[in-house]
Amino acid sequence: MQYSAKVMDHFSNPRNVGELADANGVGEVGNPACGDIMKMYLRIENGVIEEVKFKTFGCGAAIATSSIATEMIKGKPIDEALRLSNKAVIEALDGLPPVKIHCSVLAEQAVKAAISDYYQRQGVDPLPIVGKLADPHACEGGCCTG
Amino acid sequence: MQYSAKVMDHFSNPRNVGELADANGVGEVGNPACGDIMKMYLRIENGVIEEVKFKTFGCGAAIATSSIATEMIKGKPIDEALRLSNKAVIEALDGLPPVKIHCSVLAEQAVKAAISDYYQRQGVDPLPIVGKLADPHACEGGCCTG
Amino acid sequence: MNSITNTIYLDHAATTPVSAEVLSAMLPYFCNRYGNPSSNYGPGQQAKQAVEHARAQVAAALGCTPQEIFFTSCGSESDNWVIKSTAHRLAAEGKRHLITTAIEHHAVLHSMAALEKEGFTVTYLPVDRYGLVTAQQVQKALRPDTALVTVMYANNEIGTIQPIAEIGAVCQRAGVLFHTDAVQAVGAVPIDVHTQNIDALSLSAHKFNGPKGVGALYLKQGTPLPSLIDGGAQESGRRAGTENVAGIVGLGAAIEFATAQLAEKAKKLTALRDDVIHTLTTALPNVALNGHPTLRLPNNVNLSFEGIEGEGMLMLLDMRGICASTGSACASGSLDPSHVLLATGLPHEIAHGSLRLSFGAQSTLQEAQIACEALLDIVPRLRAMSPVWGDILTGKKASLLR
Amino acid sequence: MNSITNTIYLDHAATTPVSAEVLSAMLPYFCNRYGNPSSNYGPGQQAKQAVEHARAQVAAALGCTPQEIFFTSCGSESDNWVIKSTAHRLAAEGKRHLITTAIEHHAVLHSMAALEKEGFTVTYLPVDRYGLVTAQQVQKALRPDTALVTVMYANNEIGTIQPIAEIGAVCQRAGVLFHTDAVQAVGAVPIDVHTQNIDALSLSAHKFNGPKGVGALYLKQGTPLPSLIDGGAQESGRRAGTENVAGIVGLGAAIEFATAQLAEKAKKLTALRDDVIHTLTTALPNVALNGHPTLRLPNNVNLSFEGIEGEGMLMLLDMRGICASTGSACASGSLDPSHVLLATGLPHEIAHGSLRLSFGAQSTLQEAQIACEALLDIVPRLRAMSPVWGDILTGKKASLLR
Ligand SMILES: Cc1ncc(COP(=O)(O)O)c(C=O)c1O
Ligand SMILES: Cc1ncc(COP(=O)(O)O)c(C=O)c1O
Repeated sequence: MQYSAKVMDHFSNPRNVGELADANGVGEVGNPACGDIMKMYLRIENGVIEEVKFKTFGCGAAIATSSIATEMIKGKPIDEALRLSNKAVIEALDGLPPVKIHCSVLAEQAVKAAISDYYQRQGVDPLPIVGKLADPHACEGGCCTG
Repeated sequence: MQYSAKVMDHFSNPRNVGELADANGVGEVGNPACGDIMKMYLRIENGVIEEVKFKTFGCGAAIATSSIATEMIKGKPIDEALRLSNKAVIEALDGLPPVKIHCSVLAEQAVKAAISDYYQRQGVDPLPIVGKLADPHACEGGCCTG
Repeated sequence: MNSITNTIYLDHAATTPVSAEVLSAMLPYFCNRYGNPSSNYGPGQQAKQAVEHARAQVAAALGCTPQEIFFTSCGSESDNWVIKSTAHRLAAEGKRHLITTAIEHHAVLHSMAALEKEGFTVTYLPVDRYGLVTAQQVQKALRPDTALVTVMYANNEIGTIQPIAEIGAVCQRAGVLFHTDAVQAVGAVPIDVHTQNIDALSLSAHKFNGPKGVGALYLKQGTPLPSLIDGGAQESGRRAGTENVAGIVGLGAAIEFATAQLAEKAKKLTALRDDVIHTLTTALPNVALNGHPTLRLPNNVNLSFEGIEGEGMLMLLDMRGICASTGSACASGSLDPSHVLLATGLPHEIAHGSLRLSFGAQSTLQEAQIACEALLDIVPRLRAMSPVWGDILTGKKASLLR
Repeated sequence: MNSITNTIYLDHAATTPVSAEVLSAMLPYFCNRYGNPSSNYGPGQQAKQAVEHARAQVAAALGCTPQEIFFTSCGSESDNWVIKSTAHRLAAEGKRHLITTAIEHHAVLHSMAALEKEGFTVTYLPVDRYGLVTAQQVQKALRPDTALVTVMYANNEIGTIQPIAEIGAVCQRAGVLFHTDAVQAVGAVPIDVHTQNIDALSLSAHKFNGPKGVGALYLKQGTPLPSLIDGGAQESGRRAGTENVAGIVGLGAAIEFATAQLAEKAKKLTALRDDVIHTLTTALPNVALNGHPTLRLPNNVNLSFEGIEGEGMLMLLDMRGICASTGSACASGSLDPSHVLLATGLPHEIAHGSLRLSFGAQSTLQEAQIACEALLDIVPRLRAMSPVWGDILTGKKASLLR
């Protein structure tokens, strides 16, 4: 696998690993049977993502995309985090191998799933804000098989 | 082609090459279209092969078998020459490669054809003495394709 | 230490370095003795003799005659050739059924798939949790229209060794051609095609310190087999193409060396193997051995580490200069993890967490220890990041290991 | 002087020595950079890069993209693959007709024969006295059910070069796949698959100072071609088997060297060739050139010497350390002389008296002269023994030379 230096860095020194005991938005996408699962923990205050952590079971790209996604949304308002696209994740990592492109989608979906969960806990229907999410546990959307 | 030293010797220094102006028995077998033709010249006196020469168009084995066959019948009575078998030719050459075995048959046939010609010139039917010869010009009986 | 500088190479099941002795046997045939074996002059015959010498070396290693050995370009070609050509030949006699196992190499499985597309029927025998098939299973699967049985000698992923002689005996009684893909077995375990009732066998030089790009097919005397590659009269008219003389010489030298050192090498590697398995399964929780504990290639370790994924393990090992392999889909870019691991009944997520370490003749105890130490660091590190492992620790999720 | 000691090697059409530069490019890939290109760790990726570099070198030599190059084990495999797999694929569309020429290499002709046995129809285009086919002949032979046209670029025996671009244009207009066996042409004459309208092309490294046992197939982007060798995902999933990394690196290096030196080499060899032809045809009676006088490989001399047979010539040359080749049946153990010579209209006995001298990059004028001098001695010596020659001399038999 030809990973960029950026991917290797985020894989071997992932940022924001862990759980958040006081998270108010938690999203999980992927399926261990497909080889990857990303779990994202957010603490949102006043519409801003104050704290973010992740845990990922998966390949190098799964870990690296989770890591960089947490960096890209940390301290950002929700609406900006919602605009995080998989393309932006790929660019921030200086590219991904073709077979790993879908990892970036998974990271994007994980962020959106966590924000949806946040809205749900707030009693707000996330659908009009976050949009419809893909089946979070289907293997076709798996990290290595997109 | 894995030829014995004996074959190489007879091929590169063939014995009794040439024609006999005073031959009284001449036999030709083979077919240039099949890649080989052997012509044997005999001078027979008092039932003995006093002189023998050959000319051969053909591969290394064709030349070597002709050469050794002339050596083996030179100075011999006709009946002994008629008993010259292709096996004896092969043995005298310390063997032949499998695909070249038929060359020895061609040499045997050339001797017989020359003796038949001798009898014919004497007004004697060669058939009861020499036996029936194979079609002397068929390619199936060719030197390299036996 | 291996000759890939600063590397601990523990992926000998994927490929092996050419040994110095083998390379020196090959070297004259590139620039000096470069004659074409089909040529009648001296240099051609010299090349032919080298090829025939190698053929005799291969025959000696397998217990057959040199006339029963046909050189090919790789193990995959040998597999394709014997399977497809036998199927096509016997289809004319109405035999359109083939038997194999679920854990074969893709060279076999994809040949079967190609034949299925053509209308052939294939029985894929299931394996037990250790990856074993039995002669009884083969016996039961045989039909009057069975053209071929092919069962691999030893599995490339989990190292399980099949009861080849028994399966061969069943086929022999039924009069059905028995082929074995012995690509992982040759040079690793003793083979005798006669006592083991083997009619055809595939091997590949690069698995036992020979060069890549050369293999062989053993085919029992008198077995008809149409060519896969038609053309010149090379290999008794059965496999065309100017002979890869240097490669063939390398194959011959490599098989001779491997067979000569076989017992000694197997003893050393078995100890190394069992040591590594013991170290890792005792030092780490939720680790399980894949494949059979004893009916197993001496050089093969295959473990599943619950809660983590294989590609990540490989990458962290690679950063420390350690080369290994995994059955995870993520490392191969395919949808599913190893078909072999799944066939042994492993759940997908456990299969994704598998790691194969395969040792070679030159592997040392020190290398094995360095690899174990690395894993004792890497596995907990990846587990600490894994939500799956977290759930298992907290009891939210049950362990799937057996 | 060539590196087969004391040998004047004039059989480069049969095979060539690996050049020192090519061998040194290959050497690291046996014992050091031995990784499997399918492996994700460093040494594997290093091997993969080497393979991809070689692919780019081959593509540059042919004027195509690297994605259009697939490595195989030899020219014969490339020929078999494209011919058989195209035929089988298009048979499903009702296309069961193939077009080729009477003078192809056996890798093509025997592939065709195998397909004929399966019920395919093959048109074998006749050639003229020089061994040429025309685009018009191809045009006329095309049918609505034609699946493939394959015409060799340059003939291995008589060196005749075909009008490839014109034939390609005819096929392109008809929408029929055009393949050319360029095993003898690559590294000898300039090739550009685009301007020459070539859809598929076979080549083999050992014909241009690369190693034996490695070849390639160029296949135009977007052309479907089922695998001949199924299995792993190597070569974009089209040709299985662990890559012959050292061999592929050698192929890449060899084609780059050969292409770089092509014009210079062709000039030198053409002069050498024409010199030898002139010397032998003027100094000896009843000698005729086979193949085309100018549309001919720069390194190929093929002459018929009336009244004598080729194997004897070869043996006497071999005794002097000179390696050459003949179209005589006696040297190959087959019933008939070269099908190529017969197809040009040569009578059997003239074909039996043919001799091929094929020069290489390292051949010298001195070597050519020694060979000519040898023949000026050998030919009369064999003629003196030949009853056929005697009959021609005395007028009892007419000369069959044209
Ligand atoms: C024209 C031609 N095609 C095909 C081949 C076959 O190549 P290989 O021997 O590499 O299979 C050869 C040489 O043997 C050849 O000259
Ligand atoms: C069991 C088995 N069969 C077949 C093969 C294919 O061998 P090769 O890569 O030489 O074609 C391999 C290795 O790749 C293997 O392990």
